[in-house]
Amino acid sequence: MESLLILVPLAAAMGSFLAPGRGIASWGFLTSLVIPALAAGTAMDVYQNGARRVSLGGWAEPLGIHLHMDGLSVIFLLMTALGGALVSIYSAFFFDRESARHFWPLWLLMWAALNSLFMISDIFNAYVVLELVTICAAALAVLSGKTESLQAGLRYLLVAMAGSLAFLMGVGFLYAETGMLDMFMQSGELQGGPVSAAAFGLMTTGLIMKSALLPFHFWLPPAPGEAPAPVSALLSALVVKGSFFLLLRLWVGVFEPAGITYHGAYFLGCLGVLAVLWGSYQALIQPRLKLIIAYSSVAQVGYLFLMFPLLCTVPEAPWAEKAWAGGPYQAISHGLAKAALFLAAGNLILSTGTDRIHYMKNIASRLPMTTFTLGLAGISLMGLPPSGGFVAKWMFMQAILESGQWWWAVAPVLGGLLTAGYVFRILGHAFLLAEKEVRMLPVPFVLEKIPLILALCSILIGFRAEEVIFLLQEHMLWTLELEGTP
Amino acid sequence: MALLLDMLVAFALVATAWRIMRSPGHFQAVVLFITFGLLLSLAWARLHSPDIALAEAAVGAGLAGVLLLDTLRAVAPPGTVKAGAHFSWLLFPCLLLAGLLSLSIMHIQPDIHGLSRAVAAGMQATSLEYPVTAVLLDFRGYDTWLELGVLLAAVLGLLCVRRKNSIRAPLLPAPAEPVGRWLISILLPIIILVGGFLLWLGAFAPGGAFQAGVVWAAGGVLLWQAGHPSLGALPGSLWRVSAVLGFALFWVLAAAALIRNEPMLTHPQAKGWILAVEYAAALSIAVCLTSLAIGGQKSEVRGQGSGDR
Amino acid sequence: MHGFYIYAVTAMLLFCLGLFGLVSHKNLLRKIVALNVMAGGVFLFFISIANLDPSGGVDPVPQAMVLTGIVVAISLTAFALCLARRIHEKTGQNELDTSCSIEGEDR
Amino acid sequence: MIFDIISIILCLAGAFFFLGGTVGLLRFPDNYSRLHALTKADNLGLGFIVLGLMFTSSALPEIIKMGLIWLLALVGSSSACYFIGHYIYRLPSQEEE
Repeated sequence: MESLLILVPLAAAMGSFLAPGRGIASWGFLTSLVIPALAAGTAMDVYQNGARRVSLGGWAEPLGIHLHMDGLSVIFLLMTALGGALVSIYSAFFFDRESARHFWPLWLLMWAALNSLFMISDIFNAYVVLELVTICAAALAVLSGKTESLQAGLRYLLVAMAGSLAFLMGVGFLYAETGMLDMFMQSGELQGGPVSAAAFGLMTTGLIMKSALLPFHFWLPPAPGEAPAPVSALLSALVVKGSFFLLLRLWVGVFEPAGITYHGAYFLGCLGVLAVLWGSYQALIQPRLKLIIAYSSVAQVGYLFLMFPLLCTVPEAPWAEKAWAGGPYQAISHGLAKAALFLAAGNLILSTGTDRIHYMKNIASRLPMTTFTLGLAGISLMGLPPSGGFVAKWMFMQAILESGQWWWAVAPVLGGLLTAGYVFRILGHAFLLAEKEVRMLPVPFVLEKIPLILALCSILIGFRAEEVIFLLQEHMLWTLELEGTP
Repeated sequence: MALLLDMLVAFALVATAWRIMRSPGHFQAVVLFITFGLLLSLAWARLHSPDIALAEAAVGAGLAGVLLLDTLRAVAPPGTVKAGAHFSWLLFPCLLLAGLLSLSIMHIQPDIHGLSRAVAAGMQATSLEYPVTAVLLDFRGYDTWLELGVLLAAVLGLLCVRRKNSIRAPLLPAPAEPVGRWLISILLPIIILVGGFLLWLGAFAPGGAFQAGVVWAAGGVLLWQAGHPSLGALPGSLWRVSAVLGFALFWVLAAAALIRNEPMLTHPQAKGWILAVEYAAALSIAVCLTSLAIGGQKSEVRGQGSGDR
Repeated sequence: MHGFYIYAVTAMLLFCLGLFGLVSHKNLLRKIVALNVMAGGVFLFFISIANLDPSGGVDPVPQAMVLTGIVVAISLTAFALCLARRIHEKTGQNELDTSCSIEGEDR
Repeated sequence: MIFDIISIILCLAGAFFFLGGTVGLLRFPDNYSRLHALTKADNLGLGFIVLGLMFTSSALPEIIKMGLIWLLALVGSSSACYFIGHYIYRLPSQEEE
């Protein structure tokens, strides 16, 4: 089952590369039918039987590479499957033939790489997979061929390459300290001395460069801001989460047991708060819808980093469970909402030819479904009940209050207000009456529906909180158990 | 004596790197980078890693050099370049970082066994006889598979940037000088032979798919430089198949294991299987690297230049 | 043993010099070259660790990792160069737009 | 024993020629003579070293391979020399670096 999550998109990628004819989109279409089923199957398996590992090539630890599935990976796999499938269906109707030829092989390769990343267990394999994601993402970002997108793509590529090299250097230090490459075996092997600290610093820096946390956020807004709508959705919703996922895995699984995360965790928390405030503020003043959405990603990624001070400062903290549930919840609801927003923005561009916010007047009556989508996704971003975003922020707030680190509450409270500000700014323009009639083209039916479904999903996952939290706790038990047996 | 040699190599590496960063001319920097690649392969040889020395000499100094020089010629005609370096003060934080990292190196325990014992144990069970090849193709075959994926993705990205559907490099005029033709007529057969030799060697000695692929790729670039249509002349479909072949065979290997209800990528330990994958991988690496080297060209034929630099 | 320290420290110096080149140059080609120097440093560190093996041999796993890393590095380099060249064709510049450049905000 | 001494002498001779070639590269006034120093002296130096190393080896395939390497280096450097010379010759004005 889990191997098929990698094999199917790879087969489709090769198929679309070898047979780039008229029916190229059917490769992606078929994949997007199969993958959610597979991801759901894997999720059910983990839900019922707990975490498990698969050895690739049949070589046991520590020699071979393994795939590792637990609650955390399943949550991210489900998000990728759902978001990826819906964006794929949208793309099947969106791209012209020439672009489709380039889009499908790259996206399908990236999909396989993302699935592989969320089941990662071997840290060098993580490097290779990250690079595969990077190169596909950079190539997708330049798909439109415009100068701005080329520059944005190259900027992303350079940052990501530097980040990967820092990460790889960290892999070297970890290998020198533990003599192993499997992160679940390394857990508890680190001595916490200077070698561990070097690995810790290098890997963290590398990964926050790739997940666009504040000082390294500069590549994020332009890259999705200039790309075609489905690509923006994929970059902002999925790619950024990949490196965040790896960072979370390493911190909680490897570095926290070594007791070297204390100061780093506060530092990352501060960066996260700054990212929330700065990203939201930037989103408030942008003149273009896509840039607003892209800057909002900087802010929403910032929330994720609140997890670290709550999880990695006090060992066995009673509030850790809530913080642990909040982060993935934030990741998944933001992923779906952001994909919905970018696709809706794409529809707007299809219809009016621009995404400048001043030209958006009166779209509420002309494109009601798109406006509704913007509103729904906005609700999830703001964190209003009963959306997924609300559950995430609720969990975070509870953990923050329990931990007594009240200062972190600045981010959800102020960030939520600022988010409300930019969401209402978008909607406000949408409901204004235009002085003179702007010509709008009709948007195809499917293209209007897909973002709506995504936005609905990001709201509806708020109702399935119990199962998600159960899955995530499953993971926590598993790490503890592994720590106990040296 | 050996220590002196190591220190000399190390010093040369650092000095070259420093000159690469600070030299005002781009051309100088690129040539120094090629030198840097050669020095690195000297370091690999000193560190008992002939495989990497081979690969580095071919890629770091060879292919990367060709790519960089070619790009330099396209973006900056000679004589127009001078680079001011900005932010020179950043050197101090960088050196500080180097110092910190070096300090933590001093704490690395020299008695940590890496995975070498695990590999030695695994060698009993695999059909390959040379450890590095066994790690690449068998124990950590998944890495190699995805590495072929990265290579393929780079080619796809290149096509995407160039808006092409297959590699159609512009035809260069054949070199007018007899020396060029003579050189190519000598080198090509040797390149094909050396590549094949390395591939065959990989099963039990330093060498293997990657080194062979790189050497063949060098041959492809040479052919193109000589004005031979080489890859561009391949029909699009054939080019696609050969670029994806290694990756596809790995996929077959992975999927076949699933059918037998074994973990992905498990394969019967018969030499035929793994060698087929290795040969296909060498071919794909050669085709992809050649495509990367010559496919970045603009579609129309360049004005002049006869392949001599 | 001494060999290990010599090459490992060299590796760190190369990594940091490459980093310096990456942030101090505006020219894209130079940035890409600097990234490759950084990669050389990382690979050198891996192989110096491989030579630490107490059994006296050389650990094959880091060697295999470096071989993989070299392919990945050249793929990314080739793609980055292609992008840089395309940007030059479109804008005539060898630098990224300075309004939001890497140097501008990388502190 | 005697082979070792021969080998050392040959390698030293090779090193001497390399040194000469490098000094020539640095000191000669114009491009052509620099090129001349670089290719001739260095090829000779390499030849001596290869010959010296041949004396230390007992396996025939190794000796043959070393000989082939020298031949290849000769082919490579002489063609490179030709190309560089050709390029300098076609440069519009003679410049001193």
